Amino acid sequence: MNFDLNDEQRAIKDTARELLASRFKLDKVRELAESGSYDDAIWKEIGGLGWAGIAVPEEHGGQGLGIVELMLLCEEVGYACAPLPLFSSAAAGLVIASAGSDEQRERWLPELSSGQVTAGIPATAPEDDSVMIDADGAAVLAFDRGEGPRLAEPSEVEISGLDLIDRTRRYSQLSGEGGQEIPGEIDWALAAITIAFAGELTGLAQRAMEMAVEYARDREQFGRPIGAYQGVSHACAKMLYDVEEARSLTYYAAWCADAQPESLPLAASMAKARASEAAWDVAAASLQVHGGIAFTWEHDLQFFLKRARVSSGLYGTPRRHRNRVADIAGLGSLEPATA
Amino acid sequence: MNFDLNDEQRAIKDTARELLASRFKLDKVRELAESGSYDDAIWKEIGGLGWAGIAVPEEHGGQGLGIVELMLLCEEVGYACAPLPLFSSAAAGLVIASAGSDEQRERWLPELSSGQVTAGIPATAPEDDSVMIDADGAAVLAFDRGEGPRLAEPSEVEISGLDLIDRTRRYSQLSGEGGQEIPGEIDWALAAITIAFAGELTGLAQRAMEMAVEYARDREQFGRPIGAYQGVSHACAKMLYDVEEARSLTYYAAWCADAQPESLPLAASMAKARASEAAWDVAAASLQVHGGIAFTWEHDLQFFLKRARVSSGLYGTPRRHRNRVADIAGLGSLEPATA
Amino acid sequence: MDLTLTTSEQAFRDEIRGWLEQNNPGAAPVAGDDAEFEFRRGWQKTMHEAGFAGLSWPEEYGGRGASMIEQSIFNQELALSRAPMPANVLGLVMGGPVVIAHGDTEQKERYLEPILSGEEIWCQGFSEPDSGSDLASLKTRAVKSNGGWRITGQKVWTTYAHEAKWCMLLARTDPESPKHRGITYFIFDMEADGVEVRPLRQITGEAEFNEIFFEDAYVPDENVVGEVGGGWQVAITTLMFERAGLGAAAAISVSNSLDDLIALIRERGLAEDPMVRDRVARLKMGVEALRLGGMRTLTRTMKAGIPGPEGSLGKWEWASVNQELGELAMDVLGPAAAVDGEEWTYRFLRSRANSIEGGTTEVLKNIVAERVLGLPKLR
Amino acid sequence: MDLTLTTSEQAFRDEIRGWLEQNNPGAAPVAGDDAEFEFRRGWQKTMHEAGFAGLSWPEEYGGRGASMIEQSIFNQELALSRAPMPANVLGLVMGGPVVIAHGDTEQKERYLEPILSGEEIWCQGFSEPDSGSDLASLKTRAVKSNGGWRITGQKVWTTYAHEAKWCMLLARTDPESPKHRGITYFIFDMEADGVEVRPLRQITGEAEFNEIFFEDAYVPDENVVGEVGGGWQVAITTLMFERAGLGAAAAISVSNSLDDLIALIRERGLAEDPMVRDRVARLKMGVEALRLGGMRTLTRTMKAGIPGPEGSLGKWEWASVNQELGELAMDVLGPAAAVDGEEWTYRFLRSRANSIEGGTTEVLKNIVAERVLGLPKLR
Repeated sequence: MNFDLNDEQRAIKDTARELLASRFKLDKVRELAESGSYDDAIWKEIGGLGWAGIAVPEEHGGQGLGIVELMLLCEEVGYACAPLPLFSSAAAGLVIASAGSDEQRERWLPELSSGQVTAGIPATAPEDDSVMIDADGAAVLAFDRGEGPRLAEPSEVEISGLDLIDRTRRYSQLSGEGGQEIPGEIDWALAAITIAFAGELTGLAQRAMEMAVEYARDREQFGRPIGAYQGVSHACAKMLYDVEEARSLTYYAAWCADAQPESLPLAASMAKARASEAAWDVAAASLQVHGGIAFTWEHDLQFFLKRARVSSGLYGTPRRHRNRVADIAGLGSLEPATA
Repeated sequence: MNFDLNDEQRAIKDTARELLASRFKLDKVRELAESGSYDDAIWKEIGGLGWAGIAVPEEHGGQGLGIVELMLLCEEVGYACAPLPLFSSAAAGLVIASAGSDEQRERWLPELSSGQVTAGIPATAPEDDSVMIDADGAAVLAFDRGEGPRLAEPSEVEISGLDLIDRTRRYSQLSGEGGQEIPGEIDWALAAITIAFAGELTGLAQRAMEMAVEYARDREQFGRPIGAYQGVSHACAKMLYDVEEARSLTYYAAWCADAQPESLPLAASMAKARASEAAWDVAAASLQVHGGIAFTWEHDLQFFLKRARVSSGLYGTPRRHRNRVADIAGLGSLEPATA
Repeated sequence: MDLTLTTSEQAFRDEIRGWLEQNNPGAAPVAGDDAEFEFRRGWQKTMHEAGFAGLSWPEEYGGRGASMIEQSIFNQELALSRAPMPANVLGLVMGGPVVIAHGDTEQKERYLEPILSGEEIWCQGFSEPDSGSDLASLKTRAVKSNGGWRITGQKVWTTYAHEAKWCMLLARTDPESPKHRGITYFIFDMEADGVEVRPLRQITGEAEFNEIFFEDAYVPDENVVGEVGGGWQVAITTLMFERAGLGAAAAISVSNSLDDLIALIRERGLAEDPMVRDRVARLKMGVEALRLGGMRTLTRTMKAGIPGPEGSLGKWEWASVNQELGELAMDVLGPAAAVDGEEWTYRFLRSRANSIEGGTTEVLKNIVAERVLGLPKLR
Repeated sequence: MDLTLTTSEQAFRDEIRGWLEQNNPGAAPVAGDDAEFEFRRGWQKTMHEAGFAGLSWPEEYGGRGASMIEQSIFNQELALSRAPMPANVLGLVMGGPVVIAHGDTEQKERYLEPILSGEEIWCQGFSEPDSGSDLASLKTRAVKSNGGWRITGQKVWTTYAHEAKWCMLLARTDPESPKHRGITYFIFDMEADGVEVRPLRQITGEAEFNEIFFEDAYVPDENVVGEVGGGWQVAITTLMFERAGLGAAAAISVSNSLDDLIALIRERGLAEDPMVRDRVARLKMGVEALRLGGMRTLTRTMKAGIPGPEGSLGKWEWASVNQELGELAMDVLGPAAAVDGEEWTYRFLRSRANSIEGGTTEVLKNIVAERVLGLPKLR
């Protein structure tokens, strides 16, 4: 039993942290958010490292690693608040690798895994207005409009942009039912995607906490750093509580996806529910610790706050996942809640 | 518009505070709680002042005042944590006065109003195991076992004692359907009773808060009074927030019972839901401020804590009342929730 | 205890209500800041002509000498009717009352009438980037010069600075004194040289506030309110008026929002969802507690003559209810809800500042603990 | 990252599990403190004979030299099987390890074996009425006297004091030194003259704890552990072992409680109540986060050699989950639920102390803020 990253995992995480920090300084994040775009050159570089295919089998051009490794990359993307189509491309890759036909795999996995193309992927159930991530500009879309999973090229469906408050990612809505069926079973892939997304939320929470802690150390009021007041320091301690719970459940869920599938449904729902709440609660509390300054457009916390809020509702709201947790924990199933 | 007690109401409240403080020093409360009994001599004195009949019309031997005045007395009973059959006798009096037959009024109201006899009254809906207050030792019982309101003498039904953690009041369960019908409409009386009970909860919360504040001023740790730490002082501030919300809603509801019946159903449910939560939250937070000392049997906070917890579930749980608030606030009715 | 209006209060309310039915201009056009502001200036002119601007000011200063209750009824009716705020709200609520309380005769003659008419807009220059909750640590300097003072420094969170003629300005006139004593309160002319106003965009995308930069900007001695070095007391009065004056309207506005949210919930078919119901009930109770607490505070203030520290509870409560309301709205609207620029999205994001602006919730808790509960102050 | 047990860990778990199936004595009889205690002493004897008492102690001291993981597996299996705690839990978890870490050869020879066998029970004399969170402010005095020390003072919150032979006692040997430096750690003989134990009844009605009064009670020099004046460091070690040793079992116990509660909810027909479901899900997530956080802490501790301040998060989390669990149970049972002496009532009331005992939640938040997050300490 060893609940810590192994050396390879640690290296993946550290490298991602470092690379993303240098490519996505917060000024860069701001520039991309304000223009609502991604930086193709950075994607070419990062995509070329094979991050999107990290959990895709080697025979399909991937790195053949697991959901733990993918989740770690997503955590770092969240930590950097990076505008980057990594998650969506990796998610589509997981769907195709685990449920696509041989033809679909051959057609898409090598290009997706090596970052030569990007993919769009739905972030909500069809009944929730089908929010798609990164459909705009993608080479291929994996989606399910209630008639089973499908794969389509953008020309085969209709995409309309959606301007959510989170401008660090591209959202849109899809209509039409073009393309071709994905023949396999996608439950595992959906759970794995949810966990990778929980990783991103954990990273957002971690960074929003670090920003609060740093500010609380520096900012003085009434002759003391504000972090010396329990009103602030206890709020920061609660952030760590939230972040660490989110991380424990998310890492565990990722490990279940790789090694203990019988625990996956419960673990994935716990991870997503907890990480969603942690990301929003920590970001909101971080704003409170900062005070007025973080309410200004010129402050960078807003990107984390808004991405946390939008992301918390995607891939199942926290309440919907908790309803599922109650089911698996022994209370039986009940029609999913709606708000 | 004047949202403050008038001189007479202020005098009633102050007199009650003073009298109860002298008769129910906390040692006395402890003695009665440990023996699970009431002090007949004190009841004879207080009953003789006509408190139980404060809201009963003068023609029936009452004082002809209102629910505001009754609620104030109950608030002070809560503040004193007094083991006293006041509430139950007053509540039965309200039911009989507003819904009893002429015969029932003549038979019971003068004796109840002057404290010569006491009454028992149900504190839960029949489907919740019919917890009765003060049935043991009462001259008359007002109850509703699902077949409409009735009035019975103790010999006409069966009473079995119930040892709840709150030992400052006598609880029991009732079976049988003896006695005679109460012919009138009891909705107003039930709302008024609920509000008087919310008054008691507000008084419990007020006292539990004062105990915490006093302790926080005196107790030193790490070279300061603990009340100088925001971890403690902000918790105390939150107690005041809770107490004042409970008081605003409870006073308003009592006034509605007297002067604005069209607002009564909403006001009564808001008062009871808020005061229930305030009493428990404040008592629990007060225990935390006190630390280990208040977890000992020899400390008096336990009486407030336990009475708050038990009382919060009587006359409708907070959640049930909130369900009703949602209904009246515009969401329509829904089968009451159960936990 | 009597929560009904007296006959005269009721007559007053009916008068206001009738007048509003005839004169309410409706929501301001969302045509950018300036157009909206001019719309509100016109609205204030209408109010003033009807004698409703500065209602509670003494008659000798152009007011109507209304009681606190009447002022409160007026504010409530205004909010209930969802009429816009008058353009010069800061002059009416803070600037004028401070001049009446602390100003000299010349100042009263000079400043009061144009506040009422909306001709001269006022803004407030208190907060600075480094002095947030710790207002008295402000650093903007005023140096004696030639029958007046030269101001250098920076202010932040200033509403209407770009529209204002006058700024209620706190500056440090004596850097040697203890921090609360070296501060002076000026009425500063925003048309003076050496002043620059920059809009301060918020996370909502809106620029509701501004920064003001002062560079050796001149203000004559006659524009000092109260004593030189006595500005802290004047500032305290201002803040007291702020909390009392803006509180009632804010409470009604959250009540209006809850009504909107209930309508939205029904529209979305969520009225039977037990968790939504429970959250709505909590909000309803919060809104009612806020309304009733406001009435209690008003009663107490009328007896004591001045608002007490209990008002801090109301501000805290308001922020908390408004934030919970915003969160429920977002949950009700669902995952695709957070559309940039939509009304609910705006309210939701805007509410995050409620626990910071006008006293952070942490500072309010300190006030409640120390000044209401008598707990020891942390030294 | 590998959360499965290794082959040898799995073999070890199977061994324990098999042994427990054969030997678990079941719940202790609720026949009053003494009978229950003797039952647990017998149970410890059984454990000891099988070589499971002091599992992680070095073999030379009668242990099995088990790894932290093995010790943790053992604790978990014990809790999962709902077997009672061994009688001498404080000796096993704190007293013995402290003697091993800080004691001299004679002390090791004298004290360790009777701890394992349960022959000599240990209790802990740290807390005092006036020194709760601020443990180092303790006032119990030790005055040098005749080859030893005379102890005068009062201790509270002492479990098993009436059954104990030895007390881990902190007393002030040098009132002149700074408060952390004048403290010495004694192994005090509870049979000595001048010691009185009084049961301390709690709000649950139970007397789980005691007060100890010392009146000029003698303890010889040879019973000092570590240096005279060096007791604070020894105490810190003790508390570290306490948090690490009792944490895992406590986490399983709350998990067991949740299983009981889920059964109760089904029995009461409340499994479809959306609000109950939501609260159960939160509890399930809390219980799982606690279990997983414990595994992460264990991994970290094995690398670092000693437990870090992160353990404070787990303690805080445990108290919070356990209290919420108690509240849900009471809500599920309904208005007539709070029956005095019932199991759920007891758990509910008992849980209120969880956020106080072994470090208040406020102190734990300070530790997290200062020692994990590096925020400045309040001076």
